[in-house]
Amino acid sequence: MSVSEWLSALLIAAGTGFFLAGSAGLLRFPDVFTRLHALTKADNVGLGLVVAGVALQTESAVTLVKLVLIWWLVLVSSATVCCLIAGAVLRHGRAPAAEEEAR
Amino acid sequence: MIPALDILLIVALLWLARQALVARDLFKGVVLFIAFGLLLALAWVRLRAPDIALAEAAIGSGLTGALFLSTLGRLRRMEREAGQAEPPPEDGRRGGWTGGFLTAAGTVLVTALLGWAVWALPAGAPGLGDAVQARLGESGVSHRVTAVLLNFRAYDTLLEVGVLLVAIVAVWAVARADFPFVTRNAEAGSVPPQQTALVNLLVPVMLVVAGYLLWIGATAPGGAFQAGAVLGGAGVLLLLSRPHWAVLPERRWMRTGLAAGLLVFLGVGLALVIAGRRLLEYPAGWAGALILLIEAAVTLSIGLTLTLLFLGGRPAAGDPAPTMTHTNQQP
Amino acid sequence: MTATTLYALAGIALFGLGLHALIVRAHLVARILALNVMGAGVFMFLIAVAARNETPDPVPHALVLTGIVVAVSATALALVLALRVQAVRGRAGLAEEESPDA
Amino acid sequence: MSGFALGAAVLLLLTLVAGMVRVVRGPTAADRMLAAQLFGTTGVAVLLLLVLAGGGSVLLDVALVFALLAAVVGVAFARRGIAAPQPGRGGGHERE
Repeated sequence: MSVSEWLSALLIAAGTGFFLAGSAGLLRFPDVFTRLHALTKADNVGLGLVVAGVALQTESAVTLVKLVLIWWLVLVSSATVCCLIAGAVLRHGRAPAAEEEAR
Repeated sequence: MIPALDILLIVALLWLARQALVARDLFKGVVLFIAFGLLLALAWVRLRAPDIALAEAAIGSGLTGALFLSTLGRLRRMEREAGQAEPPPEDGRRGGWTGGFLTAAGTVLVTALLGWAVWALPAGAPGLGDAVQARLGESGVSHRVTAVLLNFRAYDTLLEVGVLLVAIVAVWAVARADFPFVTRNAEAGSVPPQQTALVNLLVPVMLVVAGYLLWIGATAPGGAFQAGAVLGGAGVLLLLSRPHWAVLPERRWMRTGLAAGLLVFLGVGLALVIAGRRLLEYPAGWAGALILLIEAAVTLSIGLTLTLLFLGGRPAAGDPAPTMTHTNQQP
Repeated sequence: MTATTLYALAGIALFGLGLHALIVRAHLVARILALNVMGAGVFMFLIAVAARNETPDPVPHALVLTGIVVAVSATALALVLALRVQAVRGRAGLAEEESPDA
Repeated sequence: MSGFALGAAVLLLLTLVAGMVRVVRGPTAADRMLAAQLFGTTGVAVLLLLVLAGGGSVLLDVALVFALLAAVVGVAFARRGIAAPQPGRGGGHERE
């Protein structure tokens, strides 16, 4: 394997690690808001690392542009959607960490 | 040896489907179904069907999910307005124990028979792939699925575009839109600013992507259906957020847009008949251009149809840009 | 057994799961969900069979592609009808299934 | 490289399966939807890895559509899923 392949493998492994951490947080954290926190790490950093790893292996400029576009889109929309969901949950009167009683 | 990825995918799909279908809480069922659609798109990728994966990514999890979510939201609101604190309990054991057993046994029997039929399928059936490949050069496009859709079996697709029109007509006949993108008078101004920003940003990208998919459909996976689905997604975002720059087109333009796909498709077909050819038998050299023309119109119609299906009813008469009139359900 | 056979069988299984839910669930939205799962099963069967050749058969692909778009339209119509039933009857279920235990 | 990418894709799919537990367990609708959002991102990552594993660059388009439509579902959920307002309880910005 060449240097760039090693590097890209490293990046992808790191990205996968962030996804693992995100899922772990999703499972282990106590309420919506903390879970949101875990989730956005996977979205932003994890996917970013995977994108970087894949980008290292590509020669075509079009692919590169698409990769960056995908990452940017996920970044923007996941951040906004998470914000919207948190806002909607708050608006409906659920305080953070106070929903143990729900079910 | 079956790759681990496929086994994992299939197990996850079946489990998700099961969980989605047995969930008493319908919201839970719908979210599980959305996740199911996401994985289904991955399954299409594994089955080397990128065209389907594109459509599924847009529709299966995206638009269908949004439709279900919005319907459930409206159902809950109607239940609350009717003074039902809790959704009425759903009886799951209709017919009692024996009925449940018979149903389960019957379903298992049918499934087993079908499964056996699949198992016994003759191996190496050639399918129509070779036939398509043989005439691909004459079709006007170089992507096989598009060639089948808009040339070899174009009459099929023509009728399917017609079905979409029938669907929207039926929806308009059943319900008047309660303008669900404005859930309440009081809520009219309550679109959070970050949502507006997101929509202002995403919708232009979606328009570009739709155009790209439409164009690339001639040579690679993509085409009118995928592009129309993405367009529909953009429309749904607009309905949910109503940025100041977006208004529903006037009724007559809306109707023209809805029918455009079918009209152009039929028009091309009839023009060819008048010119002495068979229905949708494109002349050599013209096929590519005619297919692109039809696809462009069909993309527009599908996008508009999906958007207005999400709206869930006929926009009120004489009210091209819907105001906040609150007509929940007509009596 | 190849991966495509497994996918085809999974398609049949999805159809079965959907069919069962279609019969036992009373809520109309749940039934529409069940119909969608059944449809997904049929699509999966078709695509899996198409994938048995080394270059996939494009005809089922075209069929399923239009099928997906038609399915979402039918779903939208069905959901609007379910809302109508809810508005008229106060619950999104069918008339003959009113009593909890028949 | 393609073997490694495939392995990573399997791993990602496993995290997805683990995340399903959250969808089933909830407890609130928002929890489920968040998990589904994570599925969308994970799906995008899996698709990118499959590109590396030789799936062809068309998968990038699929990933692009994934990313776009995940936002539609997310917004639909935030607006309709939990935000279906109760009568007499107006909306209004949650922040201001």
